[in-house]
Amino acid sequence: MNDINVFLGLLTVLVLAIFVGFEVISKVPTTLHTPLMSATNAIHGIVLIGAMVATASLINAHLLSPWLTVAATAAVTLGAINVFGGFAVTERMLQMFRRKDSK
Amino acid sequence: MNDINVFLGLLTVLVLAIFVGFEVISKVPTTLHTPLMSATNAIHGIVLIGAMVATASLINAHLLSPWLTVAATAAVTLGAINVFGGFAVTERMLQMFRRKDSK
Amino acid sequence: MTATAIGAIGDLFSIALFILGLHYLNAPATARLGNRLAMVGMALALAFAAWQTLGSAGLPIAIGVIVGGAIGVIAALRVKMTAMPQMVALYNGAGGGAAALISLVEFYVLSNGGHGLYPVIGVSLVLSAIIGAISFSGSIIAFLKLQELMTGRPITYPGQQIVNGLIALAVIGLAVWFVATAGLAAPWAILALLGVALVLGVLFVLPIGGADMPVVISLLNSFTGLAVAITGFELGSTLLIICGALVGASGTLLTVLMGKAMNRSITNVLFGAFGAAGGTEVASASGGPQNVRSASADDVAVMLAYAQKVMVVPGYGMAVAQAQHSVKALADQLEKRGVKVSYAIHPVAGRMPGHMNVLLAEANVPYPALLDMEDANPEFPTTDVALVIGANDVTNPAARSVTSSPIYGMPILDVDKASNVIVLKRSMRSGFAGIENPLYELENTSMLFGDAKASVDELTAAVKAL
Amino acid sequence: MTATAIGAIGDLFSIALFILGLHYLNAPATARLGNRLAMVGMALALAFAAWQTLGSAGLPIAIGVIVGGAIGVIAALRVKMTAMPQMVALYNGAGGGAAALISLVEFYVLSNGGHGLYPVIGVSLVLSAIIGAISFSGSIIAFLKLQELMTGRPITYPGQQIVNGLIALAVIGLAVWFVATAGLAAPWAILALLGVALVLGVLFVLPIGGADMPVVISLLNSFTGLAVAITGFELGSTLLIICGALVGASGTLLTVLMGKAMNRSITNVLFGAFGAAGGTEVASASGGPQNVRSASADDVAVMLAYAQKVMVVPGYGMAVAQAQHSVKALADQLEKRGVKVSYAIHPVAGRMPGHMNVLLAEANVPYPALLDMEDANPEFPTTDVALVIGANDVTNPAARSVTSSPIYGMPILDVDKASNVIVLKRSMRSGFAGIENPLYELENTSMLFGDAKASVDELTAAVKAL
Ligand SMILES: NC(=O)c1ccc[n+]([C@@H]2O[C@H](COP(=O)([O-])OP(=O)(O)OC[C@H]3O[C@@H](n4cnc5c(N)ncnc54)[C@H](OP(=O)(O)O)[C@@H]3O)[C@@H](O)[C@H]2O)c1
Ligand SMILES: NC(=O)c1ccc[n+]([C@@H]2O[C@H](COP(=O)([O-])OP(=O)(O)OC[C@H]3O[C@@H](n4cnc5c(N)ncnc54)[C@H](OP(=O)(O)O)[C@@H]3O)[C@@H](O)[C@H]2O)c1
Repeated sequence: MNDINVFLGLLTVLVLAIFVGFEVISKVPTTLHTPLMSATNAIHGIVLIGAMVATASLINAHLLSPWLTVAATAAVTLGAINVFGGFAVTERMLQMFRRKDSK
Repeated sequence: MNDINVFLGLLTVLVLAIFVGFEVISKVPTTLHTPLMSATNAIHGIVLIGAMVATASLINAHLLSPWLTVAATAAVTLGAINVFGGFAVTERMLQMFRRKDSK
Repeated sequence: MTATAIGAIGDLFSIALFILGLHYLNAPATARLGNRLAMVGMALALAFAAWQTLGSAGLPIAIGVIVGGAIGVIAALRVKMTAMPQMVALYNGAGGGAAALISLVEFYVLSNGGHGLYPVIGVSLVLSAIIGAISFSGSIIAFLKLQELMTGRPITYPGQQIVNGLIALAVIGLAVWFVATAGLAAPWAILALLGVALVLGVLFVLPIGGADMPVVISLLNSFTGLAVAITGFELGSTLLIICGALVGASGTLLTVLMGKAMNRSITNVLFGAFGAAGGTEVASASGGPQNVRSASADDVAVMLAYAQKVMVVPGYGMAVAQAQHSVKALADQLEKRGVKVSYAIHPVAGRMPGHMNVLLAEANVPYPALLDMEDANPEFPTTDVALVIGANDVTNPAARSVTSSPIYGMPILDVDKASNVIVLKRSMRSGFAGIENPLYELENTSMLFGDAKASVDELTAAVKAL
Repeated sequence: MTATAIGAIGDLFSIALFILGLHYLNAPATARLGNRLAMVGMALALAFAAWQTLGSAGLPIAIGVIVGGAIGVIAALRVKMTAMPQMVALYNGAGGGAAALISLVEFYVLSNGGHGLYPVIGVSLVLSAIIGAISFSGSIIAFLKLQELMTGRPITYPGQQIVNGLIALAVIGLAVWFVATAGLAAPWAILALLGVALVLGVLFVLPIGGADMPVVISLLNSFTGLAVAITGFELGSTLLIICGALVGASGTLLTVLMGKAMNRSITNVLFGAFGAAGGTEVASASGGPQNVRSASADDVAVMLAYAQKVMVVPGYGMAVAQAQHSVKALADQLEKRGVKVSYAIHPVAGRMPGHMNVLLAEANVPYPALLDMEDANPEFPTTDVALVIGANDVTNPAARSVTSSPIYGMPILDVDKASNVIVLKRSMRSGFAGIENPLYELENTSMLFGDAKASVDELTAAVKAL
């Protein structure tokens, strides 16, 4: 990531994604605020993949400090909590939105 | 553009821009359909820049065929018509949207 | 930091400005700001591009920009308000043509070395050439139809679909072969491809009626966007890819919205002519003499002058007759007498979205007097006179009740709820949809036959004389 | 095609699925589909990442994913519906913590060679460490407050702003110095940075009241998104950049919308406690004894049983008392007697958006009986009894008329327009906004004091006995 052009490419992607994020939220009814927050929360659980990549690079660099391995495993664990818990809790919230025609 | 990774980077940018394009159009009132069409028309006038780049690359390649120079100049001309005409006509349409409080 | 890097940062600002501009163009109050932002974005992008290209290719670029810019701006400022849609078509065609020519030039530049083209380059070259050329020639036909330099009627002939299909096949075949040989068959192949694509663009738009042209132009607009995005791949330009994709996507959505607003599906617009050749004729011919009342200008003038609330309902006929200034003059006379005059604007009255707004604004009708369909409909039950000036389909009550009607389900202006309805048109002929209007046979409706401008002027004179 | 290229194409599909998912999450009818799409996107992305990393680091990754996944899912399925917001806080904190730890690990990996870090890497490392750590510790405090493991009241002390300011300065100083030395001062510098940022996160959330936590969680959620996007720069991962930016941007907008829905600006939420320490106390204390009527459960039961139309207005008190099942039982009794029972749901009733919907759905109240504010308000003038169960602010007519009121301008449920208003609460204490409610002094209002669940159960028994 030392190349300025690579950086600029990533920056372009960042800007576009920010715009998508802003535009994709339109007139959300208030009842959906919490589920939407919860779903976006699950999506940033993508950090789990970052944790996996970092762990792999740690091993590949032959840095065998136990503390670092613990830190990397902890990062993966936290990321997994974020992803799996996040989606599960969103799914549960949204079950409340099934229309029940009557009791 | 022979590198697959460069291509994939451009593809990512393409996909994001398509999403921005879809999401940015929301509940447009019908009266704005024509101005919006006209404005997007002006924006693809960015092809003028492509024409400029192509012309420059033609000269740099020392391809001195008069026909090609005419084609390149024509591309620039058409691009310029698109940009300048497109914005001017949009601006004129939108002048109709100024609120006049009374005659 | 290299020049390229600085340019890339500048481009990023341009892109942000374009997106913000489109965002603001969604609401009337901010639309002008939106267009200005997009203009600033374009100026910025052009400045950076000029900085990077003028050095090597100053002369051809300067000539092209000055000539093209002058043509574009002068035409845009000179054209009549009502001719705007066809101007947009022309500008759009220019963009498509530019994309096609870029492919041609780049083909020579890239194949200069003698070795073939990389697949991605080859594919994008061919695609932007084809789509750009279709957009170019298709837009010109759309222009000719709307400008009435050729008939606005759908042009159909037996076997048309087969001919079009064969030509499309020829384009595809040439394109595949070009890519497969990595462009080494050139230059005749790329020239042939451009030629056949131009023909396809013409044939594609010919069978579509003039009234559907706004939708077609919007579709061709998104085609050009697509061609520009592909050109971006050809040149490795993020800026072109993003702007092209933005326009391609938003243009597609806009096309769908426009079709919806006039209750037509896109496939129906594009291929409708093949199925129902001459349907319009039949419907209007079967109309025959109806049971209608016609009134004199003097009768109507009295009715208007002593009304409390008059609702003007303009339509395509007002545009044809260019009666907007006369209408304003009549409204002024009535208002002098204390009559409240409003205007009910149907979203698809006329032949382009906002058509009536543009015309009435040109005649200086105050903005607050223009009512949207939603605001106008609740007013009709308390309206004394609904003055329908050259509108037909948008007032057709069959849309509410006759399920078999082609316009069934389209929201209409409920003029029939007014105490009196006066319809100004030249004959009993039908409107765009080619169907009869039961409104004209209602108890409370009277017809005032004649050209809209002439009739309105007569009314004004008669009101003045009272 | 290389493995990286295949992975990149897979990532592109994931990104499209995430965006589509968010798009569909905007409307109740499609929200579940939206979440499912996002889940598929995540599964796809994880599969590709596993394929590329499990080979080298299989064990730690497998342990982490299995342990973390199990904790996350089990907690999500076990938690009570009403505790959802604090669960979201915890999961969000986990994401922030992961981002911070990645920075730590990457610091060691990258500085392994002995030479410093490139500026872009150094800056992103530091930023994602700081923001991730703030989000981690801040989310935990938010959790503790909502779970009532610590006081939900704003925690303030003299000089707090100065202390927070100094700590923020320390963070900035350390960060600048770290980047300036290209990380060569490490490892203590990066550890110190993480430590101070954790403290800052705690101090940032402490002075904010429990009731504002949903907004704070939403804000911390977009912080984590930002941290993840920056982690993407650190690792050169387009996927992380895009997802992080998506969440950062949409989360920010959502935070603003949530604030708007409860008529609070974000700055007021974040820094309000500093200005108006104890404001709540003063206002509710000054209330004193008001001129109110209190009714017995039997009186109210008669009123309800012989009404034609009853509107239940639930609020935070119903959540506190966990009275939703009792309310449903009462409604069933009334419906047996032919009384029409509906529920008026104010958008910010309770302490999180959708709070009342979630509770009532849990109690199996049929969906069509729940009326939005827009639909409910026209019903009140024809309602015989408005039964207000632990709602206060959302029924306060001062919002309509008293310009000096802190909630002036907030749209409310017009319960005062009903023929009779019955208010179930424990005392005359004020609600979240800490202001008096003139509703209680109106002619047609009676109070039924007591815990909401106990009162409702009494009412049910009394109705049954009639
Ligand atoms: N707005 C858009 O974007 C758009 C685009 C494409 C299609 N459309 C369609 O166009 C239609 C618009 O409805 P509309 O009610 O405005 O128009 P219309 O239904 O097309 O009717 C126009 C009427 O004006 C009369 N007329 C024509 N020239 C006249 C003149 N010089 N003086 C007086 N009357 C004249 C015609 O009757 P005579 O011949 O008897 O005079 C005709 O019946 C809808 O069906 C809509 O779907 C709209
Ligand atoms: N929904 C959101 O997203 C959200 C988030 C943050 C803030 N808020 C704010 O929260 C407020 C919500 O309004 P609201 O009307 O629902 O609630 P509220 O105004 O906070 O009033 C709740 C009332 O319930 C009563 N109560 C508490 N526990 C009770 C129990 N066990 N039994 C019976 N009554 C009980 C309390 O009175 P007693 O103590 O006398 O019983 C209190 O006055 C608004 O001001 C809103 O802006 C909402």
